[in-house]
Amino acid sequence: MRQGSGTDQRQHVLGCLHEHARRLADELPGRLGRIRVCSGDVIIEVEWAPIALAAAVPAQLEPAAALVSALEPAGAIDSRAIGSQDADSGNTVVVSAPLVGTFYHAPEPGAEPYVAVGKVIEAGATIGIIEAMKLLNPVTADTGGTVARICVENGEAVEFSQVLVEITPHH
Amino acid sequence: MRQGSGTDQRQHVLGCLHEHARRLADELPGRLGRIRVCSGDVIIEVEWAPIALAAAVPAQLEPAAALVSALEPAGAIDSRAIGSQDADSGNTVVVSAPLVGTFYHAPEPGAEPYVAVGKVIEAGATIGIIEAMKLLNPVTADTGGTVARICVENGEAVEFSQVLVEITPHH
Amino acid sequence: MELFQKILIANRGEIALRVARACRELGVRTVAVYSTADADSVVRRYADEAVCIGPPPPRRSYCNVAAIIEAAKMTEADAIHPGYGFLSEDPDFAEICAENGLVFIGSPPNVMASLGDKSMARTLMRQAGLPLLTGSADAARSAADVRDIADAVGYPVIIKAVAGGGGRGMTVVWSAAELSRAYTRTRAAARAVFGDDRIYVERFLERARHVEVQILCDAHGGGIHLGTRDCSVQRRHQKLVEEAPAPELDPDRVAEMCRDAVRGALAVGFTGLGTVEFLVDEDQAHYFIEINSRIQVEHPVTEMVTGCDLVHEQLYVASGTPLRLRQEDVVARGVAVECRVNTEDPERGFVPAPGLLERFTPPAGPFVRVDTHGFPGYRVSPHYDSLLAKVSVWAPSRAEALGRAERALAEFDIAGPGVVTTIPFIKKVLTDTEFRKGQYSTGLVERLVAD
Amino acid sequence: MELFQKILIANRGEIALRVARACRELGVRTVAVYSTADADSVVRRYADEAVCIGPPPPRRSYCNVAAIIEAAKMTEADAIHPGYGFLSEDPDFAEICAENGLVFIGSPPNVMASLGDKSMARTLMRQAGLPLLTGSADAARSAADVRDIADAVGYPVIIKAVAGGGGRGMTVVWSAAELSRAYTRTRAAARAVFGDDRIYVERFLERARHVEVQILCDAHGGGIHLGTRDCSVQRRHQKLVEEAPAPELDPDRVAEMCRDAVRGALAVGFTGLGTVEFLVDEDQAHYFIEINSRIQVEHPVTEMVTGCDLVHEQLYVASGTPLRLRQEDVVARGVAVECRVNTEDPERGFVPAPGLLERFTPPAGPFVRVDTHGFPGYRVSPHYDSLLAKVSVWAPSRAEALGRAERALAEFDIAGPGVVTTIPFIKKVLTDTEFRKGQYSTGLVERLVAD
Repeated sequence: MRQGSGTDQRQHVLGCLHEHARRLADELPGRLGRIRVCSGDVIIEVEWAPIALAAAVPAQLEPAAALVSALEPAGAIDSRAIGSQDADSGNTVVVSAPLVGTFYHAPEPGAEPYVAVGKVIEAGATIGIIEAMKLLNPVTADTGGTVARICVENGEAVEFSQVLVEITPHH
Repeated sequence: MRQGSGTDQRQHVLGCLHEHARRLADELPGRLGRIRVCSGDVIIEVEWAPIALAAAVPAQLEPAAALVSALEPAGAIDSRAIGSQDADSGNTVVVSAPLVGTFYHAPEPGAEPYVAVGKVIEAGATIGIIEAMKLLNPVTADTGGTVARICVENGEAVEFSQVLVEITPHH
Repeated sequence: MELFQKILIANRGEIALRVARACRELGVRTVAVYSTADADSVVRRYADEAVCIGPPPPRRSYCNVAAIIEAAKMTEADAIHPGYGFLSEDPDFAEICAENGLVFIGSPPNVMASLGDKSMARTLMRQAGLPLLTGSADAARSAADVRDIADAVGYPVIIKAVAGGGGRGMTVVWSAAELSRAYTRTRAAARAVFGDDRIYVERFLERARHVEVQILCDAHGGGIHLGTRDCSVQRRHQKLVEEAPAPELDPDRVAEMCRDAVRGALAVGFTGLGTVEFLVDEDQAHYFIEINSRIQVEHPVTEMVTGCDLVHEQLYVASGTPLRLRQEDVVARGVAVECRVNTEDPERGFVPAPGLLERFTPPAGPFVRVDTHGFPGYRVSPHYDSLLAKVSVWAPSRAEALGRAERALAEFDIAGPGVVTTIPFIKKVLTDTEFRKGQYSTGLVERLVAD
Repeated sequence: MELFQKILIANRGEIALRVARACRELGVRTVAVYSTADADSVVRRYADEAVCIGPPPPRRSYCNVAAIIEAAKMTEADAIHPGYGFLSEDPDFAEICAENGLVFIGSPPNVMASLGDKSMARTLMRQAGLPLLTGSADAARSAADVRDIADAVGYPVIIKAVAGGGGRGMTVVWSAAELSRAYTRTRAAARAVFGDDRIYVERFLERARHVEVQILCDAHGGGIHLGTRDCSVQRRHQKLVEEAPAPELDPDRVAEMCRDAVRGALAVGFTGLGTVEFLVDEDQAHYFIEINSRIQVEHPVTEMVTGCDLVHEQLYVASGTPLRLRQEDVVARGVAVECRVNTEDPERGFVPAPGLLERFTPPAGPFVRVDTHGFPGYRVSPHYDSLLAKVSVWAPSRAEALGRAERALAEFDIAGPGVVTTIPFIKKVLTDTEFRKGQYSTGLVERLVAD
C-alpha cells in the first residue's frame, strides 16, 4: 500500500545489481579486491587484491557482505518487520504495526493517548493499540526516546508493518 | 547509441557491461588488477596486478570506440552494409555482399581468380562475382590496398552484407 | 442478482492474478493481500487496492485469518475469494467470513467440514450411491482393525489420513509384513501435519488413472458437470500434466461418472465450483476418492474445451445467481493440455530451485494460454509453492494438442542463477509413447524418473 | 501427402512469427529472412535458419524477389510462405517461385492476376452469379464514360483503381460537380502507386458494413468457408477492430453470402486460403467487393471461433492435401474480437509513432491471445507497417468478449520514448454505444475521431 512504484523499481534494480556483483565474483578469476556496481550511470568496477601487498591486505575492501545486505531486496523488505528499527531518516527509529487492524492512540475513547509528539518514553512502553477481530493488542516500542511523529490517525486501519510512530532515541 | 532513461534499458546495458567485464577477464593475458566498465561515456579500464610491486604501470586498454560498436546492436549490423568500411580489427577494410547469391572468385570455372591473399588491388577493382537469378554481378572494392583475407569460399552462398574480402589499405 | 462490489483475493501467485482478471472482466473491484515476500508481485499492482498482511510464512500471512478479515473490513470488500490451497477449504475461515458479513466464495462451512473428513465423505458418497474402493467403512480404530480390513480387501492397500486429501497423508502397503509400521507412521504423520491422527484403509489400484469431474452447483439445488480431466501424470501425488477430456475412455462410462459426480455433490448440499475425484481402473470402472470445493490449479483445460470461464461462473453462483448454463449448454470441443512449469530440479528429485528470473518470456500464439505471476526480474520466493507458470494449449485433436504443447514449451525462455524448471521433464512426458497413446496411469512419472 | 520439409517465410513482424509457430507445430523447418533493420527480430531467432536479404527499404528486402529466391535456394527450402502484404499477392513472384522449383503458398499466379485486376474480378464474379454494386461493367474509358455511369448509378459513387485493393486507390464522389476532378486525381494516384491508371466506378454505400468471408480451397476443386468477420471499424480503409462472426445479421443472409463466397472462389479456380469481401447495406443485402488470396491480418478471430488453425490448413492445401475439414465440421462458437495495437498517435491523425519499447508486457490469461513481434528492448522500426500487436479475445457472447477485450487492453503495458499506440482509441471504440449494439458501419471511426 505504501511502497510507491519507484521503490519497487529500485528494488528490482538492486536485485539485479546484487546478482551481477555476485556472479562477477563467482566468474572472475584471481583474488578480487573490489567490485563496484553502479546503476546511476551504469558502472561495474572490479578490483583485484594487489598480490605483492597480500600481507597489508584489505583496507580498501568494500566488503562483499555489506554490499549483499544493502542490495538484498528480501532484507529491505524484512526491515519493515515488527518492532523498532533504524529508519532511513538518520536518527529516528520506527514502531511499525505487528498485525493488521485498527490503530488506537488511547486505551478507550476519551482517555489520555499513550503518546504525544515530544513525549519521552522508555523502551517497552505502549504506544497504542491495534484492534483485530475484536481483540485489543497493545503495541510497544523496543527503543526508548522522544516521540518524533505519530504517523497514523486515531481509529485508522493499518496494514502489516505500516509505520505507526517515529521515535528519536536518546544516546 | 540512444540512451533511454528506463530501468529496462539500463539493465540491458548492464547485462552487456557484465558480459564485457567477464569476457575481458577471460580473454586478457596476465594477471589482472582492475577492470572498469562504464557506459556514461563508454569506457573500459583494465588494470593488471602490479607484478613486482613497483614499476608495473597500469595499462589502459580497449579504446572507447571499439566498445561503442560492440554495444550498439543496430550500429553493429548497419556496419555490415554494402561496400567497404573500417573493420574493428584495426587497419583493414571489408568488402561485403551487396546482394544475396552465390559468390565466385573467378569469372568462370578454371579461370584465374580476381584476387588472392597478398595481391595489391586498386579502388574499383572487381574482387569477385555474385550470381543471383542467373545474373552475374561483379563486386568491386571501394578502397585499394593489399588483400588480407578472402572470407568466403568459391561457390559459397552469401547473404546480404556478408563480409567477402578484407583489404589492408595503403597509407 | 447483483454480483459483488469488491472482492478480496486471499491468495498469491498465478491464481490471485487469474481471479483478479475475472473480477475486472465482470466490473468487480479487487483487493490483493500480500506478505512482505510478495511486495513486488504482479497482483499487488494489478488489483485496485492492496494490503500487506504479514511476513513470509503462510501461517502468518496467507493463512492468517485475522489479518485477512481485517484487511477485508478496512477495504470494505463484500466477498473473499480464497483461490486454492491456503484457506480455500477451511470451514472455520468460511464461518468467520460469514460472521463478519463477508461472502466466502466456496461451499458452505458444514459441507466443507464433511468433505474435508475423508472418512465421512466416503460414507456420504456411499449413501449417495457412488462406487467406492473396498475398505474401511469408517476410520479404522486400531492396528488390529486395520489388519482385519487389509486382509479382507487384499494387498496392496493404501492407508489414508482422514484429514488428508490432495495427495497428502497416504501410504501404500504392499504386504502384511509392512502394515503395522505403515500404520504407525501414517498416524504419526497425520497427527503432525493435520492435528488429527485418524486414518482409513482402501484397496490400492496399481495401474489406475486419476480422473476428475468438474462440477458447478448453485445455491438453489442446481448442479451441472463440465466434463473430465485426466490428472494421472503425477509425482508423489503432485500433478505435472493434466488434460481435458480424459482420453481413451468409453463415453458411456464417462457419462456415468459425471452423473455420479453431480449426484454426489448435490446429495451433500455442495454449492459453488468443485471437483469430484475418481480412480479409474483398467476395466474403466470408477471409484470415488474425494471432493474438493475450490477452483483447481488445472481448471484452464476445462475452460479451454468448454469455453466456460469457471471463475466467472464461480462468482455468479457465490452471489446467489442460479446456474447460467444448463447441462446441455456445456459442450466439450477438442483437447486441452496443461503443463505445470515449476521451479524444481527434476534431476535432483524435484527439489525447489527458486531464484531470480533474469530472463522470462512465456510462449504465446494461437491456442496457447499461460497463467503466471512471473516477469523478467521477478525473484521466485522459496517460501511458497514452486508453481511458476501453467502452459495450457488447445487443439481439435489430442495429437495436435500435444504437438502444440511441445511447441509452446520450446518457446518458454526462463533463465536465472539457480533457476531450474520442470520443462525438460514435461517434454519427456509429452513425447513418451505410452502417454502419446493416452493409455497412461499414475505410474508414468515414476517410470520416467527411473529412466 | 507429405507436408513441406522446410519453409522460407518471406515476411517480418507478427505474421512471420505466427507462420513459424505453425511450422514448428507441424514439424516443418523454417527459414526467416530479414532486412538489416530487423536483425534483432524475434523470428530471426525463432526460425531454424535466417538469411539477411537486404537493407531496410521493402523493395530492396521483403519485396526483393531475387534475394528471397536466392535465400530459398541456399537454404534448400521447398516452399515460400509470403504472409500478408509485400509479395503475398504478386503473381510474378509466384511464377518465379514455380520456375525455381519452390511452392508458393498461395493461389495460382493466373488466378491471383485475375483477382488483382479489380475490374476483371468484378466481371468474373458477376459471371459466377455474385451480387455486385451497380457501376461500370469494365474499366471506365474516359471522363465522359465515368460521368455516364455515375449519372446512371446515382450519387454518391466511388471511383476505384483497377489495380487497387485493400482499401487503397479509391475516391468517394458526392456530386457531379466533383466528378471530373476526382476522376483525374484518382487516375493520377493509381498511375503513381500501381503503375496502372485504369479505374472503375461503383455506387457508394454510405452506411454499409464491411463483412468478409474466410474461405479455404484445396487443389482438387474442394472449397469451404469458415464464416464471417466484420471489419467495419476502419479509418481510411485501414482496419482497427475486427470480430467474428459479423454481428446482428440474419442467419439466412449470412448463409447465402458464405455460399456465394465459396462459389465465386471455385468459379475462378481459387486455391488456398482467402477472403471474399462484401459490403452489406442497411437491408442486409450483400455486394461483392474483392477476393484476397493471402492470410489476413485478422485471421485469429476466425481461428478462435472455429478452433481451426488457418495456417495449418493453408500449409496442408498448399502441399496438395485435400481439405481436412468438411463444411459441416466447421462450427462457429462464441464471439472473437481482435484489436490492432499500432504504434500510431490517434491524437495526431494516426501518424506513426515508433520508438524503443522500454516496457512491453502484453496481456494474458483466459481466452486472450496476443500476436506480436514486440519485446522489452525492441525498437519499432519506422521502415514498416505500424502494427505492433494484435490482441484477440474470445467469449461465449459478444458482450462478454467486449468486456474481456477491455480487460486485456487495460493490462497491456507499453512504454518508451516517442512510443504512442492506438490502445486509447480502441478503448473508445469498445465502449461506443453503437458499437456495443453491433449496429455499426464503416462510418464509426470517423465519428469517433471527430468527437
